[in-house]
Amino acid sequence: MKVLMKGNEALSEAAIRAGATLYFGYPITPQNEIGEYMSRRLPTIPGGAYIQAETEVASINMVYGAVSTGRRAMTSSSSPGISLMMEGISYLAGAELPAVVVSIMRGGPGLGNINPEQADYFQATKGGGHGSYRMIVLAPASVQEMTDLTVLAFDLADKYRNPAMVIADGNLGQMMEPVELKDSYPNNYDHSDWALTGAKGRKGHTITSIYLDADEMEDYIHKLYRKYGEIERVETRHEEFLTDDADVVIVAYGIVSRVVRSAVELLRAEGIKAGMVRPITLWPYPKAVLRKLADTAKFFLACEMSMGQMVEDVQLSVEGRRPVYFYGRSGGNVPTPAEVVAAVKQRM
Amino acid sequence: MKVLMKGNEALSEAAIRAGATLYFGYPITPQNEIGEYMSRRLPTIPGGAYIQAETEVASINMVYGAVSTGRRAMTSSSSPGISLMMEGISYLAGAELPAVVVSIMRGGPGLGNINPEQADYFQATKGGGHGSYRMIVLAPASVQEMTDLTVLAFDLADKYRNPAMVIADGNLGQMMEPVELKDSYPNNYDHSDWALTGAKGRKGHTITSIYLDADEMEDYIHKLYRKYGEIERVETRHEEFLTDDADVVIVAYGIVSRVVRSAVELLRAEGIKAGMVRPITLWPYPKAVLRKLADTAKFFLACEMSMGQMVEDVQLSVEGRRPVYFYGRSGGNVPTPAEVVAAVKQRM
Amino acid sequence: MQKVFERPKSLNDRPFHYCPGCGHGIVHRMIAEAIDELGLQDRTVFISPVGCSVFAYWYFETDNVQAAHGRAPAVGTGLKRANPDSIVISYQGDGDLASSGTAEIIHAAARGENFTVIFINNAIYGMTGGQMAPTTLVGQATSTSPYGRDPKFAGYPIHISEMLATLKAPRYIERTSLNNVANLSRTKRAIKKALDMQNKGEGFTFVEVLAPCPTNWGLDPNESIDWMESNMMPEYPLGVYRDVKTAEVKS
Amino acid sequence: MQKVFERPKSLNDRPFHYCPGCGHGIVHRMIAEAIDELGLQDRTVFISPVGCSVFAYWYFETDNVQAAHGRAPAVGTGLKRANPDSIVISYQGDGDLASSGTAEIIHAAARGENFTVIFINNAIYGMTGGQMAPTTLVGQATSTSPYGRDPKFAGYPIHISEMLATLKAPRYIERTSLNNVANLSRTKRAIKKALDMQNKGEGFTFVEVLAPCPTNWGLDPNESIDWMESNMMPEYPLGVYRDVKTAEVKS
Amino acid sequence: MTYEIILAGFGGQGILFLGKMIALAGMIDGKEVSWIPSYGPEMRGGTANCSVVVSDRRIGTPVVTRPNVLVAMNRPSLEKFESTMQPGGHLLINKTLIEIPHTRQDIDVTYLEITGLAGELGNPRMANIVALGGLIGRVGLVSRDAVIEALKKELSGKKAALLDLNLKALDAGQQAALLPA
Amino acid sequence: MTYEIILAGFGGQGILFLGKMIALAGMIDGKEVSWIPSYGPEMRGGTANCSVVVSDRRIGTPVVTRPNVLVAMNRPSLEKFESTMQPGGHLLINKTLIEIPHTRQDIDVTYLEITGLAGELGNPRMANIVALGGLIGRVGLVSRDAVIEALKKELSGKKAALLDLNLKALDAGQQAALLPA
Amino acid sequence: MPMIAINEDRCKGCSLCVRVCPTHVIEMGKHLNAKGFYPAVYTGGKCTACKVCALICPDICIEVFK
Amino acid sequence: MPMIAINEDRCKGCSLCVRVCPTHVIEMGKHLNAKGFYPAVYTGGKCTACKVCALICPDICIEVFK
Ligand SMILES: Cc1ncc(C[n+]2csc(CCOP(=O)(O)OP(=O)(O)O)c2C)c(N)n1
Ligand SMILES: Cc1ncc(C[n+]2csc(CCOP(=O)(O)OP(=O)(O)O)c2C)c(N)n1
Ligand code: SF4
Ligand code: SF4
Ligand code: SF4
Ligand code: SF4
Ligand code: SF4
Ligand code: SF4
Ligand SMILES: [Mg+2]
Ligand SMILES: [Mg+2]
Repeated sequence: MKVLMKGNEALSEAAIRAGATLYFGYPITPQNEIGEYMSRRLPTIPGGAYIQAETEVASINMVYGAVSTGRRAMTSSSSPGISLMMEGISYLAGAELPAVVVSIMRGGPGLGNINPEQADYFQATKGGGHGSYRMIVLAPASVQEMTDLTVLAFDLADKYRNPAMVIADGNLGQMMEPVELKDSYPNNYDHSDWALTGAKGRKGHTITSIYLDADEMEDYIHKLYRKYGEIERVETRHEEFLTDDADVVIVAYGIVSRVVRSAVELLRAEGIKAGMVRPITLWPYPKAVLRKLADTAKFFLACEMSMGQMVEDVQLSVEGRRPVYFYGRSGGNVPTPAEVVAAVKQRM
Repeated sequence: MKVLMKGNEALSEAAIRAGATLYFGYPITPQNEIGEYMSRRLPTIPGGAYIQAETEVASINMVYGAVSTGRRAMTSSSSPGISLMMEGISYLAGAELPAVVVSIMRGGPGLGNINPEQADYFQATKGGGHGSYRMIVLAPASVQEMTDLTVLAFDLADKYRNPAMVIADGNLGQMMEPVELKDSYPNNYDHSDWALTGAKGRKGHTITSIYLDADEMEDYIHKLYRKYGEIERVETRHEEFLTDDADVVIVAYGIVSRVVRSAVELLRAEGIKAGMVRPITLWPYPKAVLRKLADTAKFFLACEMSMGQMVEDVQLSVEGRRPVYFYGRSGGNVPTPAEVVAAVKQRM
Repeated sequence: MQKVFERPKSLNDRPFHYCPGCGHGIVHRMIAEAIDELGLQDRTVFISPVGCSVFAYWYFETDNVQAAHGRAPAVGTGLKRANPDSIVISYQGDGDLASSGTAEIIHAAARGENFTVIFINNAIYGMTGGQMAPTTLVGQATSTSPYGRDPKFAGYPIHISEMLATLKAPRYIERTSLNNVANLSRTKRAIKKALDMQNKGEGFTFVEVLAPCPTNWGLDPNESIDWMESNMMPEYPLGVYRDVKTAEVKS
Repeated sequence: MQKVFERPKSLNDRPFHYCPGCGHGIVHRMIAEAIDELGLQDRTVFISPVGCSVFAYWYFETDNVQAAHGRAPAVGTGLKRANPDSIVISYQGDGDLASSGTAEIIHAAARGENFTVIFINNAIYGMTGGQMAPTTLVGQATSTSPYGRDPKFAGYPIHISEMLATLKAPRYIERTSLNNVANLSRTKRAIKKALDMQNKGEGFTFVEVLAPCPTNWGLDPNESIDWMESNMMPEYPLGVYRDVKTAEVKS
Repeated sequence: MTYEIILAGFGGQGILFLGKMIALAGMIDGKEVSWIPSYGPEMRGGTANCSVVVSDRRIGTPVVTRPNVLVAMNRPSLEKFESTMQPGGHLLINKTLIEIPHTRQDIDVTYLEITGLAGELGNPRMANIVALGGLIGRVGLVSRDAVIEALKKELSGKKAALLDLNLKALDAGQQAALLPA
Repeated sequence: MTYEIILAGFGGQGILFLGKMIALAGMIDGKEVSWIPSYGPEMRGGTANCSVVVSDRRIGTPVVTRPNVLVAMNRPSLEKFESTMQPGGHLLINKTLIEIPHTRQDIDVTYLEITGLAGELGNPRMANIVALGGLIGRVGLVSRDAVIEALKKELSGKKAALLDLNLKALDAGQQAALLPA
Repeated sequence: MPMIAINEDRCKGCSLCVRVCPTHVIEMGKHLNAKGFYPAVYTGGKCTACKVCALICPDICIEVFK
Repeated sequence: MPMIAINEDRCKGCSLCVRVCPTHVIEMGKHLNAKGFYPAVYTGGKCTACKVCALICPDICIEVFK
């Protein structure tokens, strides 16, 4: 049965139904509904806990501790708060811990504003934290996906023992749409070979990210990168819309993809063969799809609510075989279908 | 007159002679000599202060305050500590403040180790912090450059009212080489139209990074990006070595560029026309140079002490016109000339 | 006829953006009066925090800087070390100071930074819509303690003035309230004294002000004052927690 | 003939990597003994901090986790909330706990997290080569206070036990020292008591141990004990700063 | 058909609830719907508005910038949003609190004593439901049945006692809107 | 010619200072030089080593992985680094503290009572300078004059009193190295 | 004669001045101001210029005269 | 007869056991151990098995017997 829910709340409920009954976070707009929802629900669930952390630095490290036990746990924040988690995210990746971080992006840099933006793409996908590591990044485009991809984030995190992020702009967090939730989502990952549950009848487990020796560290990093390679092969997700015969491929994720879909329809109505690729995983990025479309498309347009971040991944995918253009809005402005249409026509 | 100095100490002395007599930082290997040097020197200089901050989060915000007065100030750290500065760096960019951050990279992710790596490239150049912003990033390759580029970092920071980072691996911080220092470096930037010196005989100045209104914020971001465009046009720096006739262009920065230089010589001795491009500014990146060399070179090899980060900028520069390969070492291992030679030959 | 009370000149004429009955406006005015009375306007750098008072810089006719959430004391350290002649005021809420900026306030106090912190304790996160703060009372319902603050999950309120008083460097620490005329006067006196001490180079000065947030308490301004008196003031005893001259400490 | 003192079984046989005369080894052994005596080995999760004891997990035959610098109390919060049956020990140095992790320790204590913190106060940053810590004494020379800690730049030492004792939730706070036999015994007793209280669900327990770092003090191990007695112990009074049962607090 | 709706007024006038009821009713009608508040910094300023889209087709952005339905519950709302309306759109004005006239000639305007009618029902806080009645009476963007179902859903449990009053308010609004202005 | 040198021993044997003196002397000789300590985690373990490069040409990496000059001041150092040496390289062994023999046949080896000679001079902490004498006596990688100038530079001010003893240690090492083994 | 002047346009109707005035010469108005609040009004009379209304007014709406 | 056994290979020569032994039956050795330290040695005799040497030994080198 569909219910009408806010993105932030639907996401929270989905996390709970996926077994994430431990939440650690610090308030920040536009994602406060997540913490508020959790603070209402979790104290009523056996074993559940909502802990309001003292800072975002503490939040992510509480998650580090909680998921070390093998249980599901999450945190959420928005841009400045996510920046404060960069050390912790690097530690999670370095210690191979399956945590889920929800990022509801707002305007930046600095204090910026609380309007929606998509300007934390680089931070999420390239390594806002230190060291060579990768985080799985999922980008919902509807309230329904706020729930589905959150559940998927927990599953992928558990499957690969890797942090996963659900990233959305403030609109997706704040808006209501009809959404269908399952009563519960399976959570059958066996963590008994590494989780910290007390060394009863077994040798102690250790969770760490230090490797003093250069060769040992290098081997470990290579092991991580084999895992990342596997994730790239198996877990890349995207959606295509009218790309089969497209001369113009517009690439957009999250809320912008919805605008672009409207724009594609308008362009088609005018006889312009436009199509859209929507990356669902921002890392791993659907490079192969774009590369293939470069065989037939005349040009690409990356459309973002930033000054141009994902456009680099489009360029890296297309490898110079077709022009890649960029159209973006910032500060909380959402591109309109008409703007996108104009941006396409201007490049024709 | 040349003196033999450690990279970390030479950099510190250069900063002082460039007028940066305010240092705020927190200990972390392999850059402790910077704080230690500053703690010896600054208390003896009028108006100088060494403040050991409680955390790296505090360090960067102390710098934020200090440079708000128009004076020169700096902080330094290494990978996990730099991660903790991401929010602050985004604020510095958002408030257009001329701060210098020194990053002496070590092994990651997580606690990693204290060996040299170059795996914080993405974080420095793409936006480890939130929002659309850019930081000037300078990469020395010798102790001499640890001083010269530090002075340059202060100048560029002042000229553009933008944070600038000097980024080096642990080797460059720890090694001694002969270095020539000037007695002092000019520091003639006029900040009187914005600096916080007390509103005597003028209206108050305000330093902030909030713009509530979407359009206002967007205008402001566009203003920042016009500045960034100017920096890209005017301040991109690189060094070339035997690229004129090069079939193989190896791209490397920092300590690795020295290894690659040796490798190029070995390759030339074997009759292979190799050359090197060394980006000195990592942002802005010397894209045009690489793009031009793609006219003549057969392929490119990015060589880094990471799992492949700068290689993306090489790819973005070359735009698919030639193959771009990658050779990297991690965990504290430094590639040897022989390895680089082998890596080149393997791709021929 | 003579005007015996008017707007201080360190405040411009812009109307405050605060809710009706909010404590921020009252304290802003007092700070401005103290600046005026001590003649500090053209040396003052005012630090706006992240919180409802993030835009305090809209009002103060001084130099202004906006600091990241919780970091005002670090920013103040930088400002003051770079320009010891300036008068630095770090204005912070309880989320900003007692949660996000715990390390920064404690270490600035421990170092004895020569600036003044005005701490607006309204037992809640105003700006973000009424979440629990470290100073929220046990049993107090907020948007993240909907069943009332439960010590099992959220522990007990932190007493910042008492905590800072365990440090040696601070010179002056007082907790006051905005609930009645006597305490309003005490608050004003405390702020002025703190700024005066800073001006004389005494060191770290700190004034905690218990203040109402009618909007997020879900009360009207009048009820808020009552609630403050019957709930906040018993938990947070008013008074001077430190008052020493540098000379006394040195000896 | 009977062995009356031997290696506790919660420690494996690996030799410690610490310098001669370092306090970490002594306290590791005591913790292991307490774990053994209370029968907690197979429920214990030991948190290694960033500091010389970053590799404490090399030794403890329990579950282990290594936490980011200063974040052990946050990690401990996550561990314990996720698994309330576990026994969580957050082992931290003074740089880790009193500087980097100021906010984390204070808020874990304020929430009354039911775990035990062992705080090794050696008044210096051991691992990174002897920089000044928040607990460094006035006048003490370190690699970042080469002229001796000067209150003008670096303020005064922070007294963590006293500071945490301003909070309501902590159940047990004691400061001990490793300087002589009586204090060694007291330290051991305190650690055991803290773990026992945790096991009984009492809440937050905290043992601060004054410990020598001969290497970075530039003294031999013997001189270090003397220095501890004549300099550290006067600054940091030993004793129990809190000892209440939950029942007492509730009433 | 796609209704792109902006509902605007003071904080406390129940604007967000009004929006949610429209969206919920649209959902019950089998339409695609979205709702989003303006969660901006106006919070402290005491104004509130939200965007609702009700459509037969997949919805692009939920943020309405050019509404074809506008409910102005107070004067600042009218001043702020009237000019952004699509030609041919519907504007519902709370005549009780807005003393100035509309200015656009290319739209369909309904003046309703929204707050007044709510006051007559004994509870000025019912204004939002009166407005909802007005909307279905005049614009018909969602069905009356669906609205009633939506109200029943939301006003359950402790709030069930309020249902009757809400239905009365709905009727009052709907009937008033059907009268010639 | 490029000397790629590893100096290794216990902490406290003055290894880093020895390296610095070689680099400084090389600089005075007009050579390209670099010095880098192994700043790794061994810190707590009590071992210390550093890499020094003295060359006629621009120096690539300062980290020496295949030395052509090795000074082993204690047994663990010999065991750790001997195998990494380039064929034809020079190995200087502190015979006083190392009771095992070298194993490589393709290198040039000098056994010297480094700590012993320093002890004879009344200060075992002079071992590093004895080793430096040994190096210039046997390998000649930097000039004696340059070394003396370097020592004078470093041992100025309060440390000037130590210069004499250092020069004696240098001589002792140099002469001993010139004797047939 | 002592008196106060209330800037009604700026008043947010919090009524704190009414709460504290010892002589009860302020009351809440019955008309909305431009901001949508019912502003305080000075009823005249026994004002003593004690200033406490001004001291508590969060929006600095009150000037006091003597 | 009470006595102690010192694991000399593990001893780091810190001498803290010597400092605390009330009966002075431990002294520092004159030979280096494999780690390069001069280890403590039990001189035999009046040990009372009071255990304080073991309590302070940072490297758990001492076992006590009774
Ligand atoms: C790093 C970071 N975390 C969180 C926020 C969101 N935030 C803004 S204001 C605030 C709390 C404000 O509460 P308080 O300091 O008590 O001030 P008040 O509004 O009550 O005056 C928070 C958590 C932020 N802007 N930055
Ligand atoms: C974020 C971060 N900052 C700094 C460091 C560097 N660091 C490692 S250990 C340490 C201090 C250790 O001192 P203390 O906690 O007193 O432990 P001790 O070594 O004295 O036992 C520091 C600053 C780090 N690893 N991570
Ligand atoms: S929310 Fe509270 S603190 Fe913020 S302006 Fe309103 S009353 Fe004041
Ligand atoms: S440096 Fe100090 S704290 Fe670290 S192991 Fe050595 S003595 Fe112990
Ligand atoms: S000045 Fe005093 S008497 Fe006059 S109105 Fe104000 S509070 Fe009342
Ligand atoms: S105190 Fe000020 S704002 Fe409040 S009612 Fe009185 S005049 Fe109006
Ligand atoms: S047990 Fe007691 S008496 Fe025996 S050696 Fe140890 S300290 Fe001395
Ligand atoms: S206390 Fe232990 S390590 Fe120290 S000298 Fe005695 S036996 Fe050796
Ligand atoms: Mg508050
Ligand atoms: Mg320490």
